[in-house]
Amino acid sequence: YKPAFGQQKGDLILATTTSTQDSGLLDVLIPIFEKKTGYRVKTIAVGSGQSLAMGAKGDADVVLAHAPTLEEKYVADGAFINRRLVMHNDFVVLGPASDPAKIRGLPRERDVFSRLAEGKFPFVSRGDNSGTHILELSLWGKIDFKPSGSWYIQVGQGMGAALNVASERGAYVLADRGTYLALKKRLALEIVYEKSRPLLNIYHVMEANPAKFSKANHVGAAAFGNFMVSPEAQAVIRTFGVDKFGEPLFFPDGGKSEKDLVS
Amino acid sequence: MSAAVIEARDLRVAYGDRTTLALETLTVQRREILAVVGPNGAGKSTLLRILALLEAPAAGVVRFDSEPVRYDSRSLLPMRRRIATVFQSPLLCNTTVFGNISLGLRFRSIPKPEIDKKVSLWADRFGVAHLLGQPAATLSGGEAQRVSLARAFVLDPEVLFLDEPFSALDQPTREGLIAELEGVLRESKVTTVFVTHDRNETLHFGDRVAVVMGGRLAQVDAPERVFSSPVSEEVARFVGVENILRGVVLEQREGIGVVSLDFGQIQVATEAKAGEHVLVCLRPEEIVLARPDASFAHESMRNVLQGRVDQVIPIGAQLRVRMNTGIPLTALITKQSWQELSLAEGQPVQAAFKASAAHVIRRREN
Amino acid sequence: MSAAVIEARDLRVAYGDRTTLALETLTVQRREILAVVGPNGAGKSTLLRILALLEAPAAGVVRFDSEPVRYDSRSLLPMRRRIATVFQSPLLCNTTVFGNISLGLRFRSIPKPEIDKKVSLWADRFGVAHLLGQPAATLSGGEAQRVSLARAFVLDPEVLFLDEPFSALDQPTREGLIAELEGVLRESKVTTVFVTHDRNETLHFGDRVAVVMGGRLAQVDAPERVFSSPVSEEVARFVGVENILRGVVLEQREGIGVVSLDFGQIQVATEAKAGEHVLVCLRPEEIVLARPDASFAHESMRNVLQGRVDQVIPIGAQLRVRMNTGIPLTALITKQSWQELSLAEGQPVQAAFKASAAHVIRRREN
Amino acid sequence: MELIWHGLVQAFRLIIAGDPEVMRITFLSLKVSGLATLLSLVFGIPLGAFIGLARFPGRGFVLSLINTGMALPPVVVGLFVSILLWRSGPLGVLQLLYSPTAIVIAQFILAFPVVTGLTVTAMQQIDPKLRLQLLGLGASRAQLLVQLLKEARLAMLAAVMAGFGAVISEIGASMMVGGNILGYTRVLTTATVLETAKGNFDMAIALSIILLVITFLINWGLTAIQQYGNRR
Amino acid sequence: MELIWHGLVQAFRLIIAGDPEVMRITFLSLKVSGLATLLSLVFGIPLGAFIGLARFPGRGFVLSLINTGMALPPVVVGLFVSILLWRSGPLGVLQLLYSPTAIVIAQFILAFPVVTGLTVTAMQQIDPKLRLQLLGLGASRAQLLVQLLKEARLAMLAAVMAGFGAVISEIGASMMVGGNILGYTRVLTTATVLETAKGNFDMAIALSIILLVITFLINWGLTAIQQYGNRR
Ligand SMILES: Nc1ncnc2c1ncn2[C@@H]1O[C@H](COP(=O)(O)OP(=O)(O)OP(=O)(O)O)[C@@H](O)[C@H]1O
Ligand SMILES: Nc1ncnc2c1ncn2[C@@H]1O[C@H](COP(=O)(O)OP(=O)(O)OP(=O)(O)O)[C@@H](O)[C@H]1O
Ligand SMILES: [Mg+2]
Ligand SMILES: [Mg+2]
Repeated sequence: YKPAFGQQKGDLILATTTSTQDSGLLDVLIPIFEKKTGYRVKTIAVGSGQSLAMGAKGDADVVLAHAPTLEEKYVADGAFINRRLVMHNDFVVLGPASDPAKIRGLPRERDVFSRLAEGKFPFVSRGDNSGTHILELSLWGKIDFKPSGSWYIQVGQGMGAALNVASERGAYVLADRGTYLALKKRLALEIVYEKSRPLLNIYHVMEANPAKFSKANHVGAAAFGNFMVSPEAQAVIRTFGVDKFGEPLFFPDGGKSEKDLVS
Repeated sequence: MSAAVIEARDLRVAYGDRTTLALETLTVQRREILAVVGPNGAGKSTLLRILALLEAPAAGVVRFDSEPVRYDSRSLLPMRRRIATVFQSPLLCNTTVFGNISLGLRFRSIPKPEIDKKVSLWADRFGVAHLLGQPAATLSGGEAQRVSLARAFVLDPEVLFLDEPFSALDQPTREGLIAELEGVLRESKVTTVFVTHDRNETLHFGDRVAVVMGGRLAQVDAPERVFSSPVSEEVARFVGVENILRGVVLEQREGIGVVSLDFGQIQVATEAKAGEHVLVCLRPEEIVLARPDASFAHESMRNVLQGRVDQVIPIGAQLRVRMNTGIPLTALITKQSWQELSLAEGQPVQAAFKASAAHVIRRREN
Repeated sequence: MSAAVIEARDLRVAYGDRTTLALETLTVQRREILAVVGPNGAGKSTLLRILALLEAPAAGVVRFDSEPVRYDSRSLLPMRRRIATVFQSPLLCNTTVFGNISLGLRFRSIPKPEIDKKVSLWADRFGVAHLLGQPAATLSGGEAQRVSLARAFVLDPEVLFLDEPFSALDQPTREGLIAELEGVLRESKVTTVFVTHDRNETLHFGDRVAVVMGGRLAQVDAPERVFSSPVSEEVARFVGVENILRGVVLEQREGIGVVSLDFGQIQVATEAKAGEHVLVCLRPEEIVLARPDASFAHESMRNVLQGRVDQVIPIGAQLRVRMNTGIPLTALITKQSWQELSLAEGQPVQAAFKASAAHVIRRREN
Repeated sequence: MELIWHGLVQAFRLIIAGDPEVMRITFLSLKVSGLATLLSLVFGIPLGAFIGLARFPGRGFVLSLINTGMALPPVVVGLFVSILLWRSGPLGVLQLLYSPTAIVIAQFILAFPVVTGLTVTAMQQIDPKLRLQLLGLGASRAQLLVQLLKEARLAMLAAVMAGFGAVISEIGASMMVGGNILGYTRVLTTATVLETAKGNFDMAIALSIILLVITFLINWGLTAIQQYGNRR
Repeated sequence: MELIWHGLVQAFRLIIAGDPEVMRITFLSLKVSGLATLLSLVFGIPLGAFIGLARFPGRGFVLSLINTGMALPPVVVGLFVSILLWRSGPLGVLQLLYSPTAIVIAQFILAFPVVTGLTVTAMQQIDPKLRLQLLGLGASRAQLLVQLLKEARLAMLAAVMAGFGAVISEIGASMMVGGNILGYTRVLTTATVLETAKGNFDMAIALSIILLVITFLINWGLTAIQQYGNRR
């Protein structure tokens, strides 16, 4: 294998979502990977939308994202190859402890969102095309509702900021469990709805298509993809966060397919 | 004598450890014109800043209208508004000439029509009326100085401080202005303190002269007194006494003393007693020259010295004649008289002066 | 006459639509001292900036050492390094006095020990040696001017431009400096162009005088010539001819013309022909005064006028006597002579002058 | 590169079309940053003039503090202001967090040291003798200050532009204390960041260009004032 | 409020302990921003002096451009530099994106107009006659420039401080073109943002405080130089 012109041996650009970086998981995994393979990983933590867009332009070698619908579209366009399931965690609906909308105990997520829509209870939306935002939109979509108005607060920021706004405003918000656990201390928010299949937050790793982007480091990308689903990485994922939060932040799914998670 | 407008006592100003100014008493009388003269760096501008209440002295008291001045801006402002100051270098603001001249009036919230009237009056008087719209930064040196003068005069102040106000003016303007201003100041009864390096201005303009030397008041007196009877050798040299002779009084009778110099004896009017060391000051214009063979008709010419012409230097319409009569002497003489004498450099000459023409300074010690 | 160091031809400088300078030819000869005089705002400083190669004229050619000057910094620098300029206001840099005086030497990369030596020499000469460590911003007006002079002289230039270089100096220093500098300049053969408002400086210092008026060269001549024979009424007034009489020549024989004035006739030396309109210039010092009953011994005193003393103004050691003799006349006379006349304001007086004492300007028209 | 081109086209289209959302965001940017700049002028100029003209012990230290203030990271300011304004914070009762007022406060804190620091420098550049001359003409303290500011107008307008430039372009603080809430606290810069995060690079470029054009127009006006009458 | 206190304690602990990671990040911040400032001085001072001293048509326009440059939002610069440096971009072959060099480039673009603009103002404040006087003393162009800069040293040091302040505190550009890569391109400001995002507010405050203390020390030194010898 001969590297493409100007390619520096050993540099690998990973575009990923902020949640993996902010949770600290990559701070543990990347050094292991680097030590093992000798690649130097440049982690660019941006929103899912931006990381996929970067990858789709060939500016990232490998992408770790959690926006399955969008990912499938890009894969169909031939931007990525080798899309593999790495892990999941889940989304929760958070609200003020008083739960003015009486969400607690509602059976299905459609009921939750219908209630929020009908009562116009303050709801914070990330509004940034992130995985979380896309999921939220699809949930509104399922009840055929287009949220708007002053109760629907579009913050256009990362998860952490959105949680802060929700907490300050006494609003409901859809968040990934990891970020919530990390910030819980400072938030006046509690989980009011959780553990439902559509709220799963599924992370895939995918490599830039070498046929399309000759300058990309596909060997390194493949190595990273393989590493993420390897037993070693999966073991790290399984225990990550237990010491700090008393429960894991992610659930390893290496080797599984999305359908396996449905059941 | 009228009341003092400004009175300073025991002033001391120091920069670093150098004492720039240290003087005991100086009063400025109402309506007088006080000239301040002295060598460069003597402290004249510093003194002016203190008297104009622009700087607080390190020690001492300044009284304005008999009130001791308190250096807080609330009490200073009303006093300062009765004063106008023209600095040594015309510090103009970066606006038009009109903007500069009207500055003080605007500070005093004078209505616009009145400002326009006053500004055009004084701009005209100082010959800058045609420049009113020009940016001050583009003025010539003399024009700038005129503007800075107009800026002060337009305020119609009670007390006016002028620091070398005419130094950049061309000579005809200067002479014209001085004549005109003297009239204006005397008629409007403005108290004026001005610093100058020009002897004519001092003599012509000042009611009194304060000689500042090395930060001290060396002499305060009427102009003629300062020029004719300086109190010390330094003052004498400064006011242009070119002939200063050191000697000892041999005898003195009825106010006429015989003084022994290195090269002979002269008779001068003095109260100094026999044995006293004295300095004899002779202004060059007091020395009369004659051909070596002439005899002096005037009996009052008690002193006649024989000598030789060293050098003749033209000074305007006059000539400065340097000669050697045992000691070097300098005389001032009109070109006309010189031609009538038909003498030249190197030729012998007689120099004579009256006993009363000399001014004698009694020296404490040798 | 030696070669021209600087030659300017058809210069024109305009600011906005005002033409500030417009002159045909001006040459500065090698080793001469050229005095530039003129009223405020005449364009003297502007002219100096052009001659010193600091400003490009809007039109015209300047030659330096016979080479036409090209206004790009590459060709200007070596020429400018042979020139030193002292501006009208001492523009000192915000550093110490030493830093200022050594500035030009450092620009020329002179070695440090040599800089030290030269600076201390010239600082001493200009009396600022004790100030070398002081920040320039704290200097007095005169001290600053001395520093700016030392800063130029220390460069030992071929050509020196001085714009009113002595205006802030005290009189003794000024007189001393002028005498000393004249020696230095003549001995070191430095070509010097200097602007001044002081008649004595002009007369004493200049080999030639250029009179600038309203942006034009009114007259370029030897100093005595400019003072005694001004080419126009303006120049005459500017150089201090206080008596200018308008008249018509009645007849002229062997160089002596009879001029009819409003109040009578006078005889003056002139080549003007009968019928010509002339201006008769009489310097005040050329007028001799006498008691009304005296008769003039000198046969050459062709003109004797009867009048009355209006005003007596002291000017230094002299008096300016204003009188009315049908037209106003001013005479300059020593205090001594005045005392001997024992006249007073309001009393009748005789004024006389020689036919040769008057300078006649022939007027084109009117 | 063609992204930038797309952005230009997009910007042009947005401006021509007068997209109401973009208009509102632009207007809010101007309002918030203009207000913050104005406040910083009101407080910064007198303080800066005082420090520039007076002599007192500890002056150098104060000056260093102010100059450090010029390097305050917007996110740090955002963080501190957030902490103060949190409901649990000391000023929580005011309910200001995530409001335009909060952005004004944070931006004021950013612009204030810039204006103050540059005013200090501007005042120090003036010949101290001119102050005496103005006092000698009868200027009161306030008149003296105004006249000196006029004299230093070049530097003062630079201070205004630097202060405005610092806040109109700032993101960290607006994001943190404003929350980038659509239709309420979203300004041009936070909108740009959002579009970038969304991967809508051309829209981000379009918004940046609008921001730059507006800033340019304002600076053009100020520069014209600054240079006017400075032709000596 | 007790968060700030925690942050102070934490900052103190980190500095005392000499935490190697924090040390590295701090050092990188200083190196990158120092270099960017230096470059902006090298290019900005001559350009600023030229614009300040020369007269040419379109000067006002150029000045407005530069002043607008002072208000360039860091994220916009980050975005444009990213687009240029993307692998798919025109300078992609240089492989500079997500490297400290990329941050230096972006920060240079930010500091350059600040330094240039303030140099222009500084030069314009100098009496134009002084230029002639210096030329009259035989100054070459370079010597003239140096002497005028010395004369305006107060304003020039303010320019240096403003330029450095603009880049050391900036986040948007460092984040976008540097990528906030641990051990490679993570600087104090991006680390602060990350810690804030992680909810580690005390660590974020600690990092901010380190940044402010360092900036303060540098400004203190520069202010001492600036004020030295300005006691007229
Ligand atoms: N930029 C400008 N715009 C308009 N007028 C100007 C400009 N620069 C100079 N002038 C005018 O040009 C004239 C000549 O100025 P210059 O400095 O040469 O006079 P000067 O003869 O040296 O006078 P002074 O004896 O007062 O020094 C002045 O009237 C001045 O106002
Ligand atoms: N801040 C300062 N530090 C040191 N010396 C100073 C300071 N300010 C003034 N001086 C000195 O004080 C002395 C008096 O200055 P001043 O301006 O009063 O002199 P002056 O009599 O007006 O002289 P000139 O005739 O030259 O105008 C000068 O020698 C000057 O150098
Ligand atoms: Mg003085
Ligand atoms: Mg002049």
